[in-house]
Amino acid sequence: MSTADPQVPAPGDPLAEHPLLEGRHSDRAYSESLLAYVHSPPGRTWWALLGFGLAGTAVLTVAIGVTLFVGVGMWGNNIPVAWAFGITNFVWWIGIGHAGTLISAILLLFQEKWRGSINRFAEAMTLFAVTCAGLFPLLHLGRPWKFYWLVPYPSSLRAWPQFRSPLTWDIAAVGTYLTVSLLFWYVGLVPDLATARDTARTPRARFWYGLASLGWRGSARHWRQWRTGYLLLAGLATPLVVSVHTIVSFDFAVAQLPGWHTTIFPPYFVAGAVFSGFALVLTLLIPARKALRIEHVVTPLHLDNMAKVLMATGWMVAYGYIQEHFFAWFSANPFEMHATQAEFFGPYAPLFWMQVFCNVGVPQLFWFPRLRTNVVVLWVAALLINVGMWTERFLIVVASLSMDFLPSSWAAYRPTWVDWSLLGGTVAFFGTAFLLFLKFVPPVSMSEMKELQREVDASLQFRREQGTRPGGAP
Amino acid sequence: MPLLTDPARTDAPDAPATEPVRAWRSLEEWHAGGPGPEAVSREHPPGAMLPPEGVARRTFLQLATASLAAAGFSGCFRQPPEKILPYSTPPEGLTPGVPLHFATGLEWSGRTVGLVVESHEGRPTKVEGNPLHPASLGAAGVFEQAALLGLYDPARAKTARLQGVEAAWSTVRDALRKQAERQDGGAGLRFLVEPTGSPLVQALYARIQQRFPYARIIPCGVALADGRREGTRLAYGRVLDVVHDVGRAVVVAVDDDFLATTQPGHLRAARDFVSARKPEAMNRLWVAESTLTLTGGFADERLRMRPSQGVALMLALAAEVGGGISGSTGANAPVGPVPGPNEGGAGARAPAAPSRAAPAEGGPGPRVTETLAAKLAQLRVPATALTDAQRAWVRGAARDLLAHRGQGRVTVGPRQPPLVHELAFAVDEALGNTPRLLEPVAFPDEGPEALNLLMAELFDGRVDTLIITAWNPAWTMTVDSNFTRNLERAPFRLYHGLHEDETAARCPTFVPATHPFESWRDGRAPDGTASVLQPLIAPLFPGAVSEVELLSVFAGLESQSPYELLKSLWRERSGAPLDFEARWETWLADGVIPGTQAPPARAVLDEAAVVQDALEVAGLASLRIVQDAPDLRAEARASHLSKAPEGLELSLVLDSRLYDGRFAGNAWLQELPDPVTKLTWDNAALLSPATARALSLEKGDVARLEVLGQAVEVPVLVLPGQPDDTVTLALGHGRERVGPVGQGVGVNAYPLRSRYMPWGGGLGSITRTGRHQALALTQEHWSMEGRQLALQLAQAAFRAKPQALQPLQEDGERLYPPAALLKSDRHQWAMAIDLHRCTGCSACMVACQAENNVPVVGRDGVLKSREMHWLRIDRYFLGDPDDPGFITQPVACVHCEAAPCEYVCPVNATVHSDEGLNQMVYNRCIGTRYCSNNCPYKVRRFNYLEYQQREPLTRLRQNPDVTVRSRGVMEKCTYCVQRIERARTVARSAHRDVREGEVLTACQQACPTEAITFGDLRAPESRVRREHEDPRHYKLLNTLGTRPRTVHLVRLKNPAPKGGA
Amino acid sequence: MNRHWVLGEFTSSDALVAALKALRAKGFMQLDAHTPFPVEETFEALGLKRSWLPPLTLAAGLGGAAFAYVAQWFTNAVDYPLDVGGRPLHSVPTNLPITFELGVLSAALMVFGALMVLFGFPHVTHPVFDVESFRSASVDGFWASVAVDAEDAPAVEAALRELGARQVSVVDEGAR
Amino acid sequence: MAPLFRPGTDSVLRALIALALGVPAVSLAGLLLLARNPLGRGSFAPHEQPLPFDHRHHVGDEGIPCGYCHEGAWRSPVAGVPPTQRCLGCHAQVWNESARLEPVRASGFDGTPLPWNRVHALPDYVWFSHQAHVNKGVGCVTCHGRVDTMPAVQQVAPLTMGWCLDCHRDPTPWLRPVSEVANLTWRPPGDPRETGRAVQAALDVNPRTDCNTCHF
Repeated sequence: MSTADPQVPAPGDPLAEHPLLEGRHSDRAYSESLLAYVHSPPGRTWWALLGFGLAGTAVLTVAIGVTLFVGVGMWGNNIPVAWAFGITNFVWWIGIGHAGTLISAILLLFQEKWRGSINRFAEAMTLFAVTCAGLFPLLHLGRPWKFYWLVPYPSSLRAWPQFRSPLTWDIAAVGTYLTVSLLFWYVGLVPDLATARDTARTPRARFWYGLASLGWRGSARHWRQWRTGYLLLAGLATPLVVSVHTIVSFDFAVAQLPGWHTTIFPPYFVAGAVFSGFALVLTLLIPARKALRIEHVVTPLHLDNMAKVLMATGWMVAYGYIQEHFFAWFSANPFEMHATQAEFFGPYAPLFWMQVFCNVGVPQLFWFPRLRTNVVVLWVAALLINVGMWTERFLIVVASLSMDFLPSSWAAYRPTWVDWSLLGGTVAFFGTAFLLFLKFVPPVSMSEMKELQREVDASLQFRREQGTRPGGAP
Repeated sequence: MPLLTDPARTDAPDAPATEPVRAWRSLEEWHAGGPGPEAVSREHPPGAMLPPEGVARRTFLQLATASLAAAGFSGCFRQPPEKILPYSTPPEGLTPGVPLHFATGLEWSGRTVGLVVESHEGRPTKVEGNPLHPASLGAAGVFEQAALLGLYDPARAKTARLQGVEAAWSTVRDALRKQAERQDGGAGLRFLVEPTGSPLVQALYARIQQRFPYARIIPCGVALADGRREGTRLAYGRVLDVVHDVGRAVVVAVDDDFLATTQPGHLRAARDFVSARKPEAMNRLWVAESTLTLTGGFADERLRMRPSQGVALMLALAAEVGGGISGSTGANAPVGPVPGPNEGGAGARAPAAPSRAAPAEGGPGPRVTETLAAKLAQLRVPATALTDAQRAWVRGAARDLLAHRGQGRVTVGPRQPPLVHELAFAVDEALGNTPRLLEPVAFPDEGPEALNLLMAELFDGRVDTLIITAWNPAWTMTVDSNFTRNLERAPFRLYHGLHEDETAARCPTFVPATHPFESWRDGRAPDGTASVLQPLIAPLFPGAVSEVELLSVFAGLESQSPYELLKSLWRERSGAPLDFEARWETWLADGVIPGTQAPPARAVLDEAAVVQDALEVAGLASLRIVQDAPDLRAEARASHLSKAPEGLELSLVLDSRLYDGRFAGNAWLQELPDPVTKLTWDNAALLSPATARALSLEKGDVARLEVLGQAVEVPVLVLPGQPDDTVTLALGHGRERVGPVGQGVGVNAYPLRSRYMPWGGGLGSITRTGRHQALALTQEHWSMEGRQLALQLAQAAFRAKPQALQPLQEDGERLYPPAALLKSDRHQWAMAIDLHRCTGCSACMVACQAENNVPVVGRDGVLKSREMHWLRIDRYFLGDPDDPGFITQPVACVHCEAAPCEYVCPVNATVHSDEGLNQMVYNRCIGTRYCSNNCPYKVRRFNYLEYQQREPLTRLRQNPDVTVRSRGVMEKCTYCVQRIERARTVARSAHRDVREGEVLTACQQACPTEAITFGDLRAPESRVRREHEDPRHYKLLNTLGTRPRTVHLVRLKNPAPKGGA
Repeated sequence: MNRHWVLGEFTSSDALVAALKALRAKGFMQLDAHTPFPVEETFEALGLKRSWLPPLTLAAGLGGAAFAYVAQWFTNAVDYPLDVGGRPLHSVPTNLPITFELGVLSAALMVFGALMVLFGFPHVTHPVFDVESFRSASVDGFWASVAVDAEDAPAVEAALRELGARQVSVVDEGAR
Repeated sequence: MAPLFRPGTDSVLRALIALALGVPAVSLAGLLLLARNPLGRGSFAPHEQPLPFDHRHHVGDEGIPCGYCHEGAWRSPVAGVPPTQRCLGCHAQVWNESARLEPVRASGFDGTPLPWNRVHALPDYVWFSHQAHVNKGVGCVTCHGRVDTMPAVQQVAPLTMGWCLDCHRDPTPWLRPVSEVANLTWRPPGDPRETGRAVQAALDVNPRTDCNTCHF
């Protein structure tokens, strides 16, 4: 073990100004610091927040009940605007999920070390977000109790689903996405659950973590298989995450509605998804790292990187906007052109400009390194981006529908209390789930932290030897 | 075949005819709580009454708490236990499952429209036109069709009252008998009735008059304030009927909306007019009107005028025409007052002295023409009375009329004062366009003045017994007649009505009326043709009594049933031939009694009087409009009662959907959009954009209208094409006692109506209340945004370049292999909608609603834009927003061959049939609504909530051939596939194929102008094929490559050549 | 004769790796290491062979994809062919998304299932858990384990001690 | 020290996992099977009727043809149930005293319908026309079974959409000459398909499988 002080960075150390890990910690220190919150009774704030969350979830259940028993007519939807809040929320939640998979899978493949501290948050977020998303396609059906007709099963009707419809693709995509995310998350979690088991202070905790960790004993044989399996899952999740939002975007791109019928949607949706996802990760991570006192593993470096991702994806989204409207004009298609014009100056114009501000304007803050690490700025910006991205989806769905080909059937859409309750309710449910996650699950992968520490030590060791060698770096 | 006989009695003459009564026992027993709902819900093919999935749904609701999936499964295995209730004795000629069609008819405002009603196991389910009837020619209007819903209206009155206490009809009848035994010759006996053309009822009146010489029978009803009626009296010396024969080369309509659903005989008028408007040889329509109407939308030259300008306009027209005629005789030396400098054409072409007339071919003898023309030519209109535009219009119209002597028609709306009509007749006579006059068909033929007398009598307590059979006078009477208060002074007042309405509330004695489809009667078409109106069903509420039954008590004929009375009446009318029974059967089956048209009236125009009246008015310094005056001499008296409207002017109209309010309880009509404003469930004060701007009022602002101390607060609707400074408001809304449907919907405009201004006049004031009210419009956006959707071309332009439509006719390129549909050996159903023939009357919408069990969604539903009409009529304005034209375009599912809705449905709930139908499978639909999103025509409708009414009574009406859709299911036009399949079953069972004309869609059938064509595109001779190949056809949104099976044909216009004559 | 596990805890991964190498040299074959995080060196030290997971996953993925495609083709083009908007009954592009998704799904399930089977999970009653101090194996202890017959246990203990194990303990499988 | 878990816990866990996976699978399969067999369909269950009308006697012994009572089948979508008067046509003479027939006489006299229980119930969103089938050579027995052997009529065919489709896709094995439609005991001479093809050609039978054939 190296005993040298890592705070004295060797020259040319890429991690110089923002270290990946703050301070040198022993393996046991990691276990204790990262499990501290799990093993200690929750504080007052936690309970308060949970209270809020549960209250919101109650509202959600009421709204769901009303939707199921009275009918989807309790929503504000109409003809022409047959899809509205429901699908907007669906797309928004699904998009948010994408950050998790991106961080945990893609960054893993790219060997980005900084993912280790945040991937568990992100993945948990993915799970809850996709769960929320999954609600809406079911609820928005006219006859939800017939949902199983979307699945090909040998029925006595001899009738099958119609696989040209993007909705059947959705089922497959979202289902797969949820399952794979869950497996990926759990596989990564097992070793840490073992740690939780072994550091548990009460027999009860020990028992449950014992069950959850399935008898993990850190055997080298297991580690070897585990690592392969984890990589494989990452490898599968990576194209999956791209495919999911692509398919979601097909819901619109495949239709011929002006404002939907465009080829830019798949990349534009994926970028937007990552964009909103990272925004939400930041929204949650910034308070969480303080509350959990884990700044030593979630360092300014992580915030800085995420801010950069935000800016990058923000630009991709901006490019999407430009493309969309440029081609509307370039196509010289009167319907497309009118749709664009309506977006700029029509009844929904204020929303449109707000969206442009949130999704294109705000990320430009992150040109300034100082702002990238300023938690307050970062947090507010992230919030704005979340709002902006929801607005974007709302505009795509509703604004396009409300003005299509025959002016005679144009009509506006007004959300009802049920619409709002479902949106707010899912947010509350998401929050509740996240609180429980913080309380019961190691928030950061300890095994990875330890491994990472070992690597950092090694690299410093190596560099120091270089530095001391005569004729080395000045 | 033998048909229904008097339902109330089983001892009716011909035995077999009594069967349906027994058939209906089950239903009556059901009313009595016997075994019933099953009786009606079974005994016909499946798909009738229970909602599809209804069971699955309820099961779901029970089990949902347990688990959604489980519930989904349960319910779909077993059908719930059901009963079959066969007839005890089968009605003759009825095979369960096969609908019967009965010829009958419906009378309102004294005129009858012949109808054919479809009946399933004794339940009338659909009203269609009677092709043999002159007033229908196979078409049925909105009122006739919607009347069916009124039959099954749960809010109908059920029990009789005698002096405030519930009583059986028999008790009331005894009381009436006592009344009838009076010895005073009926001095205090008065009947308040609606004018009727029914020979039977008229015979009963005569009989009553015989028994009670001093009794009086007084007509009542909004439509009585009819300038045309008075006009005939002034012009021809006695009241005559005028037949709207608008099938002429030139039609000049002054404030006359002859296509309006509210005009008796509009079905025939529409057919005549459109038939004379062949695209290759078009007639020309000149319309000057005081609000935007369907007729105005059809006009080639439309002019906005204030209601009060009718007189001036007609004077000018008369002068022009007169001048034209006598001018053409080459006379010179103008006589009479010299035209003022700023007087337009009226003076420009100087009138000629009476001289030898040029014999106008087809016209009457030279004498009339020449002298009359000369006299007319002397008429003058003060410069201030007309704008230049109006003068120009007058000149043009006159030129056109002169160019087509004997083939023109000048027609004036009933809301215009008598003088205008009088002059119109004169002009027509002068031009040789002999007006078609008949001896009055309806009785009593007195005008509103009779009412004034009755009011006086009531006030003096000279009336002891008042029998009211007219519809709801307490509602329709003008406020200043004090009817409601005077009514109280009649000790015995009986109201005979369908509902416990506002009048019933004021009449201690009440007798529930039978619905027209429940009772025997007869009636006469506008042209006098008589027909027997037979009942379709025994009274649903046993207490109900028909008008004939009621009157026969006073006529002392109650021993005979209406059926017997009717039959004996016609036996003697037809001279009691030996083969009477046979004839009778034929009349019943045909719905027409041949050879009963009224002969043309022998009437000669009283030129002197006409010209005298005209000069009097024209001579007056300022024009004053006096309506509802028996003669012009009354003008002086009237003039200070109604001030000549300067400033804002109020124009009251009959509602295109509720008429005078009698249909306010009818959900179909309440939800039917007004053809022009697209307003449902409400009425609104119509303002022109300019006026609205001036008053700083906007759509939905509630304004307060005041006239002579009376005020109503009503939301404003800005209507392009409305004349400036004119507020148009529909009567008939805001009913107070009408049952759940119409209760307090809209605003009651009757308070603004007075005896001397029955159709409005000067508007005291209009002020904003600051309140706002959302208006349930089915079409918010009025412009086509420059898109080529509803097309209208000038005839000349089209003739010059018929291939101009090419780009709208071809289908877009397609990546997929071409659909082999048209090559297949199956039928290929298709539709064509000719905008050139579509007047926008909306009969098709009601027909569709009735045929396909389309639910209503109520005012809130429309406000949420969730209306369910499968067939909608889009209305777009063209040109100058202040003075636009407008065009109506019926749009239903166009059954695209490459349907965008189909490939997005995840469960194959909407797919294509081998006959080119875009099929909608309700029971497969799970309600993703993706199909609607991807439908560029937005013709799909979604059951956002449980819209279907499930009361047993309303279920009776539903078409058993069409699935009743439940909540959460998408629906849309099916090309009436149930009719196709019916026809196919019959044809194929006879081992042949369906023939051209065997399948009529409901909309096609109802259309008065035959604007909708349906048939097999592959049949070489089919009309639909011809229209699909017509150079006027185009495919809506064809650039999207949807390949619609329904094509539209452009509307042509025939504007007058601009500039010189 | 039931088998025993001799467990020795080392303070660092390097020490553990060294010990494992030594033990192998001594000819103990049934070795294993228990570490709080994957330590590559131990893998070589134990001479572990290539994993079978990748080929399995590939097979599962392809299988799932094939099934998905065939199912779509059969249901829409063969079993109940319907004219849907004039589109071809069998069109490759529209079938791809589901094909791909199901491929991924089955592959992922295979990975998880295979791991569980290979690990023999759930297996919460493994004898090593009887050693209280073994709890450090998931925290900061680096353990070597040798499975031997009862009589060889003492020898192994000795070996571990001399290799510098912080503590050594023996578990008897049949103890419970 | 106390071991973390009692021995055997693993087995319990595995059993639980097996259940978690197995139960849904099995129950789904169960439902699919249920939908396919008489138990779920409610066929082969004799229906109680308001009076003991016995087809065995009327059709079997007396040899009354189907069309005598259910004449609607030939000219209407619904086969129909005979009006009471038709029962009385015979039963005014025979068994006119029988107590069992009291309801019939009652119905005949006061005109109240006899409340029969429906045996073959299709959902309301299905349009089925007897006329179309009977006139195209589909025998009564094909769907209703040997009614002449049933004391109380029961449903023998599954009446599922799949079952309908089977015949609509390939009707030949089920067709018979129109003359034999009402014949419950008729057997095709030789290969049913041969006969079927002949009938199909003669009557121009080509059933459709488009949704609108039955659903609208």
